Amino acid sequence: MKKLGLFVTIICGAILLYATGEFPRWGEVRSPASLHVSPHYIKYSVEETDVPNIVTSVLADYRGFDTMFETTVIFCAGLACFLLLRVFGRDDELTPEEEKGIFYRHLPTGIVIQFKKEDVEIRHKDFEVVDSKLVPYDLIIKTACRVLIPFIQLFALYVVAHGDFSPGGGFQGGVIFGASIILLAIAFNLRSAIEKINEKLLGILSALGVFIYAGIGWLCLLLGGNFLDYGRLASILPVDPIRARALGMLGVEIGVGIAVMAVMIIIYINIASAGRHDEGL
Amino acid sequence: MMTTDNVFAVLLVVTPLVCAFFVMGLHWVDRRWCYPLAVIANGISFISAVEILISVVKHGTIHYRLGGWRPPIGIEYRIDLLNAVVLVIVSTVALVNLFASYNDISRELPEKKGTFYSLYLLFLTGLLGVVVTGDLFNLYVLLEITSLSAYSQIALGDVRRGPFASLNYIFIGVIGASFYLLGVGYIYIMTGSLNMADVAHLLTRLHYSQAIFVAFIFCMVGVWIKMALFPLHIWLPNAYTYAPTASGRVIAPLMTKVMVYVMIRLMFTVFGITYLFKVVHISQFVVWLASVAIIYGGLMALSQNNLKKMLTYIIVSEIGYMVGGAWLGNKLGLTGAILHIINDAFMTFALFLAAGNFAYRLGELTLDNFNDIFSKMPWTMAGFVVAGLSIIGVPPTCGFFSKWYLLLGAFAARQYFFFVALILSSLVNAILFFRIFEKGLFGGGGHHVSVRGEIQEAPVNMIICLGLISVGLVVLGLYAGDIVNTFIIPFIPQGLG
Amino acid sequence: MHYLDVVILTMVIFCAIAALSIKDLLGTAILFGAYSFMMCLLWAIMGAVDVAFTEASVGAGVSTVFFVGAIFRTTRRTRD
Amino acid sequence: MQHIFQEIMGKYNYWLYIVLMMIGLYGMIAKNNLIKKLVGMNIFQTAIILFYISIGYKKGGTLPIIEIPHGHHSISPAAIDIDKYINPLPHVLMLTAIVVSVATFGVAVAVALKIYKEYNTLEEDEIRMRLRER
Repeated sequence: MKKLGLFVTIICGAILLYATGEFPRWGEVRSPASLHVSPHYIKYSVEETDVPNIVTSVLADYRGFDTMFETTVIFCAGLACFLLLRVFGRDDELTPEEEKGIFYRHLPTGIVIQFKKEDVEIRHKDFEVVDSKLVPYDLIIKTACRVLIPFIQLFALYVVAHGDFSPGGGFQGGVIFGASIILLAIAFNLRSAIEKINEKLLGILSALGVFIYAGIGWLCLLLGGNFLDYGRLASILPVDPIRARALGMLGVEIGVGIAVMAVMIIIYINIASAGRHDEGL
Repeated sequence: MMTTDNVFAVLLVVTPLVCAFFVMGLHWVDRRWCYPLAVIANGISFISAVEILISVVKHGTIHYRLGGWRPPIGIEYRIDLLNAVVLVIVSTVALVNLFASYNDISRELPEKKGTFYSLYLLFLTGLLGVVVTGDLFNLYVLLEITSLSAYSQIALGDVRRGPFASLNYIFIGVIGASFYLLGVGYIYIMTGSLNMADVAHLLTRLHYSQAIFVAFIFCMVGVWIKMALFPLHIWLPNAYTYAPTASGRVIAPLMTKVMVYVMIRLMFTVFGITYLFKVVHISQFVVWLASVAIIYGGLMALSQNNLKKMLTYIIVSEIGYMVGGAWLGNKLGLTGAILHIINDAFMTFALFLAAGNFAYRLGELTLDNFNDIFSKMPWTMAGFVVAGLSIIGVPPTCGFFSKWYLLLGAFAARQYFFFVALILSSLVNAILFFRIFEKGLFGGGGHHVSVRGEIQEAPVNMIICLGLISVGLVVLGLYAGDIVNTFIIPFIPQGLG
Repeated sequence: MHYLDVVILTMVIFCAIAALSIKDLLGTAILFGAYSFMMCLLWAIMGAVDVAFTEASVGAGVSTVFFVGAIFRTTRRTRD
Repeated sequence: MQHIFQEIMGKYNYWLYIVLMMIGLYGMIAKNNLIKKLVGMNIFQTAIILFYISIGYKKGGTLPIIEIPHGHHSISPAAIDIDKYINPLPHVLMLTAIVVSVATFGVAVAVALKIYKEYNTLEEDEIRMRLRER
């Protein structure tokens, strides 16, 4: 296998290298790629769509159809992770330690105690269920994260909303928002994160996000335009068609953000707990 | 500023997509609604596909500008006869499979039914999108949707072997898709465009460019990996054998056919015949490779003891038919290849439907289990016989006609090795299927206690689906001449020998 | 400007080789995170800020977390 | 000599992307551990992304965000110098490609976890051996 790998790799490398001779120099201003289609985007982005960040305007408008499917790919990944990994209940055997009973942690002190199963079920705000004694507990990390997370989320919202004018957009914002929840899940534990934003909600959010995108496309269709022709939204929004394109893009980016956020969390919770949704990392 | 285009072009792709989200949502609300919604979505796609086919036959190529942007700037759907025909095939096969798979899914994946249908619809969306698009990069994205949903469906199959087969498929599939992406990158750096028609126009003055040659090689190898042409086929048998019945049945006939479609589209629409047969001299090599694929697939199928695995090797061999036909470089060969896309999609689908029926009652599909099967499952076996005869190429069935065109093409192009391979493959297929028929008729009632109790005929809906498709095989055969004249001949580019 | 570019490119290749050859999978994950981050710097230098932003949040961020999660759920040791 | 030097300076970016791609491809084919293969896969995909980004780069160009003169709401197309802004199209394509690669990665990790649950190992040869035993 190693020899085959080396052979294939070298052949591919040689073929690719053979072609670089004809390429325009790196950084060439007048290369074919920058003369044919892209000048249109650079020149007319502001005039046609009212969005100064050309990447956003091409992403969400000129080639918006690609982006819809890009979001679908992400949705598909979340769905696949859920389908593949999620197990309901515990399918494997308990470890000998766990067999003896359930662990509870007393939150103010961090002491872990174990109760036999039949004995009692503690439902008190000072106690939480943990999987084994080894799960670390660190007050400093928790407090730091508690302070940090709102700011991360605020930044994520900014990135989504300001994607028209600066780098960023729905996808990046969604990932950052998802990362803040993942941080919560790592710093505390997966259970408390799932309590905040449960599986059902995540599933529906991920579908909703992509649906917002496709729905805006449908709306344009219903208003008599082509699919994703945001200009048509002007007939229901109090703005001119050019501005309507920018607003359509914003709507689409929000949809992307929601979907990506939900899917990132779905993938994380399913991978980190191997589908059992327990303590996690 | 702009007028609306044919709305069916976009309904076709977007309906299953949107319904996939609803099916996912309904999974948590009321699972009984998932299945009907999936059927409705697939039905709408089917109706749109038929509508598009009629419109294309009547009025010629359909253009749809997504977002209202004119083609090289935005993404365009360009549907000519070839797209339209493949669209109808894809949506028909998926719809019939959805009817047939109700029982399988309830049995194999009871807990995750709703989400599975969502994945199934995404797979359909991907396939339809790949076929309908006129943009090189859009094709890549949709290809990835298709592959991603295929990977995860396969991983849901056989607990022991499914995930491993799926992971191998992921690695090889990613290599294939990335090669395609690299090829597109090389095209882009030389031309600056991604629209197929535009690229085709720009390429005419770049025929002798090394970079374009490399782009061509990488696009082709990427597509070949995805369709599993002979030396690149190693992922296919395991992946298709261990998939859940419901998905294996739709992935196996459609995925490879759609990739063959992509190859023909790239060859004849993007690069053009002058480039293919006058500038690049690899057609001889490819036809040779296809012939080896045909023989290899047949021989490997002979050595299998499991019906499903045997069928997957038959697919490997059938891919050789289509690739070889397309690369023969004459009208007859290309006609045969396109006709074979239509026929083979339905033939392999019928075989997999029959295999699904057997699996539903027998469990294991080892060939010994087929002893005396005619008396136990007569209807399923009847369908299986028709499909088998069609694969062999017995006259009234459709398999004969495409093979006939391919043989004529091979003869006209003086590719005698390909000619011999085709005939040899028919013989091998005859041995393969008559072996099973013989077992089914005279095998004696040896051990007949399967894991699932007394063997009886498969459920009615599965029988009806199989019957429909096998009757379709004969009908396709009877109308082969009309199909060629209306759908295929107008597509064949001018200038082919 | 040019030199920075070359230095980062070298680091990228170094990280890639190291990530593939190290025998501890957790190390692989971290080196892969470093690789992604270097890549992101490279793209930022080439002016692809949006792509760099995405890579910083996805490649260096979330992907690494997925990696660590997967390794935590499986095994850290490997033979190659 | 001057010519060769210029050629090297003009193309080294493309060459290094090829090297990276080769590393990734080799890792994907030759490595035995499934997680290592996944790393190889990611390196392979990012190398292709690097190639696309290199296509878009223009020397002396700035970020593809149009500067609107202060106090104005818009800028006329005639006032924009296309050579000044980096080609945005490859960036857009690669945003999509990154998303696709992370999605594939997520699914692949999920499948790998499923394999681990079944075989308790991630080494490919051991898994193949177990498969043959049955």
